[in-house]
Amino acid sequence: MDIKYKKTNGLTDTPLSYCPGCSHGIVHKLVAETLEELGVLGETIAIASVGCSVFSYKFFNVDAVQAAHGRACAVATGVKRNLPDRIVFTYQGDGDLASIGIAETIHAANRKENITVIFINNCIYGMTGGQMAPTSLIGQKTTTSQTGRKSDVHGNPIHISEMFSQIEGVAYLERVSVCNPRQVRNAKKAIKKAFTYQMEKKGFTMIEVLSSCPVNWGMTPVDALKWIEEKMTPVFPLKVFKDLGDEKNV
Amino acid sequence: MDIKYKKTNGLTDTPLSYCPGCSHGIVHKLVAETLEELGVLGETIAIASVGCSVFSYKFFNVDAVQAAHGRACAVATGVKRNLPDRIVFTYQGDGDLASIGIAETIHAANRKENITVIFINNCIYGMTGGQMAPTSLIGQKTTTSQTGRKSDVHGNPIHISEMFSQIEGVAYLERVSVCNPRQVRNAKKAIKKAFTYQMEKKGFTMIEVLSSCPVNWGMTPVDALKWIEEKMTPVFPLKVFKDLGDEKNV
Amino acid sequence: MCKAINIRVAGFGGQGVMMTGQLMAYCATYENMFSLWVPSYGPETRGGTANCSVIVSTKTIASPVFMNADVLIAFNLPSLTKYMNMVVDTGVILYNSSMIKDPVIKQGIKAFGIPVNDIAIGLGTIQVSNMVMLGAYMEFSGLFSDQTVEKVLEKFLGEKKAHLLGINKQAIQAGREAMIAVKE
Amino acid sequence: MCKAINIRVAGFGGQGVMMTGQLMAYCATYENMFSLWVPSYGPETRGGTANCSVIVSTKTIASPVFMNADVLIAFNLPSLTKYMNMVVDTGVILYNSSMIKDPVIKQGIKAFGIPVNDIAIGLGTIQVSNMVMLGAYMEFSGLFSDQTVEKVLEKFLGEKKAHLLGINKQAIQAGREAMIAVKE
Amino acid sequence: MAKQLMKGNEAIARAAMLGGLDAFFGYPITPQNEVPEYLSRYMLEEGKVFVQSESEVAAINMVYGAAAAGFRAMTSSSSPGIALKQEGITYLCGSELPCVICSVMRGGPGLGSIQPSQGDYNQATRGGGNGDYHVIVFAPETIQETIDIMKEAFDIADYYRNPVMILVDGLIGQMMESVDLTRPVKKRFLPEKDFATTGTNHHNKRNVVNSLYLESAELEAHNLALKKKYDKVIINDTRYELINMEDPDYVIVAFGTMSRVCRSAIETLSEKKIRVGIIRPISLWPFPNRAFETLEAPHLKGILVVEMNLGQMLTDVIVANNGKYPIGFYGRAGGVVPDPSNVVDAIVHFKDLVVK
Amino acid sequence: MAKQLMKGNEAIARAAMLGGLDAFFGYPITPQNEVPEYLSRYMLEEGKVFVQSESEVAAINMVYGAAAAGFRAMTSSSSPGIALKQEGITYLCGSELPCVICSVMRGGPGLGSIQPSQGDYNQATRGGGNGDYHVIVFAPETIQETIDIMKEAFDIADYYRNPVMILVDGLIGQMMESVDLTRPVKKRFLPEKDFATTGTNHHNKRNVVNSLYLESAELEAHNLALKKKYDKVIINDTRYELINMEDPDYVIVAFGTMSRVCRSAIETLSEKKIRVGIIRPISLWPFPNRAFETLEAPHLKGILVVEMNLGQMLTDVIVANNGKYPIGFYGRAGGVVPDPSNVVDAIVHFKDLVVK
Amino acid sequence: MPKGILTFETEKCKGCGLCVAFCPVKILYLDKSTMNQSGYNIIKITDPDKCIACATCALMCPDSIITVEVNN
Amino acid sequence: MPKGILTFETEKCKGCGLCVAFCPVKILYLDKSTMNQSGYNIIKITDPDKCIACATCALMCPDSIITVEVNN
Ligand SMILES: Cc1ncc(C[n+]2csc(CCOP(=O)(O)OP(=O)(O)O)c2C)c(N)n1
Ligand SMILES: Cc1ncc(C[n+]2csc(CCOP(=O)(O)OP(=O)(O)O)c2C)c(N)n1
Ligand code: SF4
Ligand code: SF4
Ligand code: SF4
Ligand code: SF4
Ligand code: SF4
Ligand code: SF4
Ligand SMILES: [Mg+2]
Ligand SMILES: [Mg+2]
Repeated sequence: MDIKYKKTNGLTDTPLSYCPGCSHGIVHKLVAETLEELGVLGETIAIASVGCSVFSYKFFNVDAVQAAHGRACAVATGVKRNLPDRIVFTYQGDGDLASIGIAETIHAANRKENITVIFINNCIYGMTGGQMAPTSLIGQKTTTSQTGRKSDVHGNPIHISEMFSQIEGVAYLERVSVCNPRQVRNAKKAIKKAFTYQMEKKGFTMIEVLSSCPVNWGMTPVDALKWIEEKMTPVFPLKVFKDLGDEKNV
Repeated sequence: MDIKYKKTNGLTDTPLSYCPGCSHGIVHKLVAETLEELGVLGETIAIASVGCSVFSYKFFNVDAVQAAHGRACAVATGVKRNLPDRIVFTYQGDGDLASIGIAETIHAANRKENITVIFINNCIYGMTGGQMAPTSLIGQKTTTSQTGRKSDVHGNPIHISEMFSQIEGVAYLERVSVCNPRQVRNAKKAIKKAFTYQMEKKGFTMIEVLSSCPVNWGMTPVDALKWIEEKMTPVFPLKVFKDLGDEKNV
Repeated sequence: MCKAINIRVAGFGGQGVMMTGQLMAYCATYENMFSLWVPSYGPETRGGTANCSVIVSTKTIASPVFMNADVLIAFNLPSLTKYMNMVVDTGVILYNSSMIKDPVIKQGIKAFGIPVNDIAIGLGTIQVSNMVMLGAYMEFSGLFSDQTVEKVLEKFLGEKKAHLLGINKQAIQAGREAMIAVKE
Repeated sequence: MCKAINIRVAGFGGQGVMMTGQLMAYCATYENMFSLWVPSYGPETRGGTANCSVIVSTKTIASPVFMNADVLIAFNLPSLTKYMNMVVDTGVILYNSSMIKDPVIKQGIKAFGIPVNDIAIGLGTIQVSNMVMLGAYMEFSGLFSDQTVEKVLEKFLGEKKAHLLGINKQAIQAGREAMIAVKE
Repeated sequence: MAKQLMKGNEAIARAAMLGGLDAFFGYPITPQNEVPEYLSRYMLEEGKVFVQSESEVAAINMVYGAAAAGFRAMTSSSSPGIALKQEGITYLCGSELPCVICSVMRGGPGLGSIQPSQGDYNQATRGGGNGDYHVIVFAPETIQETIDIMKEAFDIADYYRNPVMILVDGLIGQMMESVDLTRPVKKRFLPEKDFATTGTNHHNKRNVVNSLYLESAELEAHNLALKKKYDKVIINDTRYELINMEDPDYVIVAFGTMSRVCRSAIETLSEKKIRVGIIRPISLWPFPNRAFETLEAPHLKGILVVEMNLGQMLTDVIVANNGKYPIGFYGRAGGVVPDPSNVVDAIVHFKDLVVK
Repeated sequence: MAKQLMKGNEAIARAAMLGGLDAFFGYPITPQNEVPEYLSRYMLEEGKVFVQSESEVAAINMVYGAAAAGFRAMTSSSSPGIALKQEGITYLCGSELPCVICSVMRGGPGLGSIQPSQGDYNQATRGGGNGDYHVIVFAPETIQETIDIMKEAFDIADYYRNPVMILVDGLIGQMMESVDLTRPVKKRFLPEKDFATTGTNHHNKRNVVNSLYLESAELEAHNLALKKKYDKVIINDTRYELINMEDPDYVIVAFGTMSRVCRSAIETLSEKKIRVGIIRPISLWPFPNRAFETLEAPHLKGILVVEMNLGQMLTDVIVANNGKYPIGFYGRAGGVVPDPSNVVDAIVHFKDLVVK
Repeated sequence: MPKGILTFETEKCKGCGLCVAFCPVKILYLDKSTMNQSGYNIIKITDPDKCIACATCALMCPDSIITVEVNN
Repeated sequence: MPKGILTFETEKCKGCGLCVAFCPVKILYLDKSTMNQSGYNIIKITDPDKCIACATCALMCPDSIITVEVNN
């Protein structure tokens, strides 16, 4: 009898603290499986950010540093510059990366830090109870945009990958989704490519993952995945924004 | 006898504190002339940033707020949201805007704050004595890149306008230069358009000005302007990146 | 009532723990008593449990925290186990006997099992099991008139959920009855 | 030398004010004395003026600041005007008489005008006017041997500017001579 | 108006609006989220300014801008978020801009926890910005008092042209209590905001808001002017409450939630025939030294400082006491809220808790 | 090695390298720019890590990462820049990470000036981060002492797993003095960095660096463990110097540049037959209470605190003195550096300067 | 045809229903009559024989509680 | 042809030479023999009659010290 699927050794046995059906769990799995498959669990340092995934340091079966809100890429820089042969990745939400931490993330990319950023875009501040994120959709009701986000008052959802595509130091950049099994498999491929590039020292890699927050969206987990497909994806099209591929990493 | 050119009333009588031949003076003039010509001196609030232009609050003949390093756009937001009918602009260097203040600038743009940003890109930290800026050119010698900026160590010069072109809230965005009389006249036009758009409440406008820092570049003022033309402009091409024109400001 | 009553309410997230506590506090305020409600909050509540404390008093309330509860309302077993020891000897425990079978209660403390889930399901929706519990406690304590709780509920539910007032009132009555039944 | 000598050097930016002060401090260190150099710094210096202070002493130096200068070296009129009053009665002022004509000096204080610009231009470059001043001060004070200043200059100029050593030495000598001339 | 049950954070928000709030800028952080959430709704409804900023740093600088333009601006945050505002706060003080900062404390250091704490006493009263400056800090103990002070806060800020901080622990922010929103506020004569940068068409002279004084003499003069102002605050707005202070055996010094816990404790203690009074600082800066200077208690065995931290206000009590009475300390950390019995025990074992 | 003339900031940089600096992260700010400028050259030459960060916030968090990975990391900044690092500092303390922070003070508050100041005493010793934590702060008075302490700083940081701050004013950073770089450093036994996150292949257990303790009981335990550590620092690494302390008429308390100015002043005073001693705190936290506890001076008329600020260390002196002797204060602000004659006058007019 | 054998770590199941929704042969359900220690309904399988061992359920399970073995 | 009349606020001149470099008829120079209060050489004009009143000098002067009047 063969094992077709079992929990990866890249995750510890600690039960995940996420709400039922939250996509964080799926993305955790994909990252952890990737690290296991690439055989680098023992060489990896995870940088946990502040958000629902703050406890990811408990979940990823690797050494981990918990970073201040928004500063994961700065912390990763501190680790990676001293340990250039290790694998270093950050795991950050849209509040963490796109709002408070955008400066640190942009400059890590611009300095060509050879790290991988897993960017969980769930259009909301999950951890703090559902406030508007810079990525929240127009019309989306959140606890700080109670009648829906309005372009004229709050601005439009920020397009992180589009902006980062303009940064020379970026080696690989793709936006993926986990809204259905096919997309989950795609996401896994993208994550694997990012880490592979890091191992090849190609530069900064980032995967933006469209993810769900069923609790703060006020939906069942299943409906939440549908919402990703129907509402988020049109605003945040899935796309490879940059792939330095085998070319010289200029 | 007609007056062909005289110091604009948009500047106070305080002598500028800039080094001989520094482009800050030229840009000051263009902004001040624009405000005078648009008849809005009495309706304008300038936000001075920290950099060589920290004293611009002494020079612009308008009400002014001196902002903490990098935070000019946040300060401008605080002013403009409360005084939506006034003209509010920030005047920021590349250290101030592109480095420490990139988050505040991006998010002001993304929130569609109806302000104008004058962004002085001189590839250097002038005020503090010539350290590397995120915009410093590859090979450029600065006090913190003494053997020249290297892509692999320091990353590549950051392209602010290219990044901001991806932000929906931006209504007008152009990169200009003051390296010769023709470019100075172009720069003036761009600045005027930006302020005009602000008066029309079109959204966030930014003019990136390629400027000289003769002292920290170690050149005569004249050579410094040549350096803008010959070295900076190829890296930072002059271009209108975005112009919402008369279209509806979406 | 001569002294403050310290109440702890606890259970799974989703069992209406917070609402139960808040309604008590609202009722007390409505009846011109002093009241205070303290929730557990934040990620602590993620992944399963919720609890809050309520103080009801005829005088101003000094300390908002207490170690000694006069009342424990436990909606599930972990909550009962966790908080049982804070109940004073003269205190009382109300527990959800639909989910907690034959609990071992600290010696000498009064405890009443109310099958609030079953009663609520009997009324048509498990959602009101917390109201059943509230009714049971009202019956036991003599606190808050039916009128008070109705007014408070009306405001709490607001226009959008006004249609739920009836079923909530029914649940409270059912709770009262259940308490009368177990008390005997 | 029995006590610390407090020296203030001031002038326009570009007149070599800082270098003059630093060289004094280097010379003192080279001659195993204690020395301390304090610059004015930052944007203060933008747009025109520069100044620094130097303390030279045979003992450890306690206070790095002084209100009373034993020596003022002024390269331009604003500097002379600004700092003249801090010179003690027993002090001395050396000023650049190429730029300062017939100054009014505080009563009773020794003052020597040295036409350092003119002398430097005479040597072929105005750039060394500060070295002329240094030479003049060395002559006046008897501090620092020619050997010391040569060694220090050598290090200061480094390989890249080694070719300037000669002209600098010449300037110092010219300064010495000028001082001898005015002293008489 | 009748009393109503209100959550602390929402009461803060509503009271700020009653106090004349024009513009709020903030970034989410537990346990103060209901402040911005509430304001996001009601400020916009009333046509006022609400901006969820990209960070705490941005928020305090938006406050700076709004205050410079002459508006009543506020931000709210919690522990690490307040840490990030320190530069902005020192700028506000340096530029003499009025504003209100709400700080709802949680456990520290670092990310710590989100449980209630008083671990940010130093952060609030000593700042972490640069230079000589003070924030006026009030630490109410009930939601009612929080409302009352918040309603007055903008007046105080405007009066002194200085930031005012409302400092509460997470418990006050998160709990609900019966309150009256309509209690009257002390009126004070407020100066015209003639410093406001609203455009030169709108006032007489060109206005500049600035904290830079490159000449040390000028900056020193500015510092001394600020000091003069702070001395005025000390004289006029030092606040404290004396509780049960007739001939006490012990005096407790406690603020915020802790003073409430101590109120319960001293009842129990009086049953044990131990007379304990409480000095409750309401303003933490200025600290009520006065209450200690005038303290004459013939039977006083000592002063017990009780805090939800490891002894931060303690320093101020030692300074105020100036060697007069023995001082003991009882504190809990990390989000643990002592209950009255802990305080009773602390008084009973006072001797063991004496410092130094 | 012979003495050499060196600029304070460059001496700091070189001494840090001699002390084993692996990685520097910093953002330009006057008056400390020569620190990163020097390091940008020599660190890279030696194959070490130098990163000019995008901001002070980023710099301190890079330090956090480097320290987490087990490396000797440092940042350097000045007043408003240090304000921005407060959150990072409290995280470092909370996660028990060693590092060195160099703070070169300028005038404040806000943008203030770039002239030398001691206005950041509170900022350094009280922090502005959240929670109960301490940074070990040393305030050398000469460039030589700065070098000596800096060379030892990483050992101290590693020993306690805590940030160490070297606090100097802009004058020490900017001036040049004759120094000897080769003086020996006290050796101490340093624990293995078994906490370092270098990948699980490289050590036995999975390492996590973290300051979050969601359960208050856990966080309290962590807080108490930290306190225990801080108590150890107080016992073992409180530093001060006593100058001229035989039977003084007055005692001056001053640190850094001010203590040097006071050294000159007491010479003049002794000519006037006034015997004045100096207590010079070298560690500002822990503050040398000890020096005051053992202070027995039969003719002592009072203690004069002299600072380049408006009375920040004063609080610590009042606490240490605990009511024993009258305390006076003389301070200058805004970048004004008092000269010896000012201090002489202050002693002569001590009575007018007594506080309270 | 391969046949899947599923094991659930039921104590960690959160009853989110994602496995249920994405199982192509619709053989999974949440048993409303049982609850694990955390109060969540427990995942069950109606017709084990119909499992095609596609592991989609396991792939989509955020809590990684499903093991799929295949009996070739 | 228009003729320009130039006025310089010489005390504010910093001797940067931009006006000199960009004057199309090359009639401006910095007088090394004079200095203003700030120590900068003073801007002078060689041949006023040749000025074509283009105002390029004034446009490029960072310190706005040149006034150009035109005599039509
Ligand atoms: C300095 C600071 N500011 C704010 C917070 C509060 N906070 C915790 S998580 C969070 C945002 C989380 O949102 P996101 O990054 O999108 O992650 P998610 O929870 O959605 O996965 C915030 C604002 C904090 N801990 N520290
Ligand atoms: C928080 C803070 N960090 C650093 C500084 C120091 N500082 C002053 S100006 C400046 C950079 C100036 O560079 P730029 O913005 O490019 O302006 P420029 O001087 O080149 O015109 C820096 C880092 C400061 N004042 N405040
Ligand atoms: S709050 Fe949202 S993002 Fe956070 S764990 Fe719950 S579902 Fe996931
Ligand atoms: S340092 Fe450079 S940017 Fe600053 S005033 Fe001088 S020339 Fe201009
Ligand atoms: S393996 Fe495939 S068929 Fe079997 S239960 Fe899972 S999803 Fe359904
Ligand atoms: S997906 Fe996983 S957690 Fe969700 S119901 Fe299925 S087995 Fe349970
Ligand atoms: S106006 Fe034109 S021609 Fe006349 S001096 Fe100026 S640049 Fe030369
Ligand atoms: S451009 Fe202006 S400042 Fe420069 S030399 Fe000409 S007149 Fe003088
Ligand atoms: Mg999110
Ligand atoms: Mg610049």
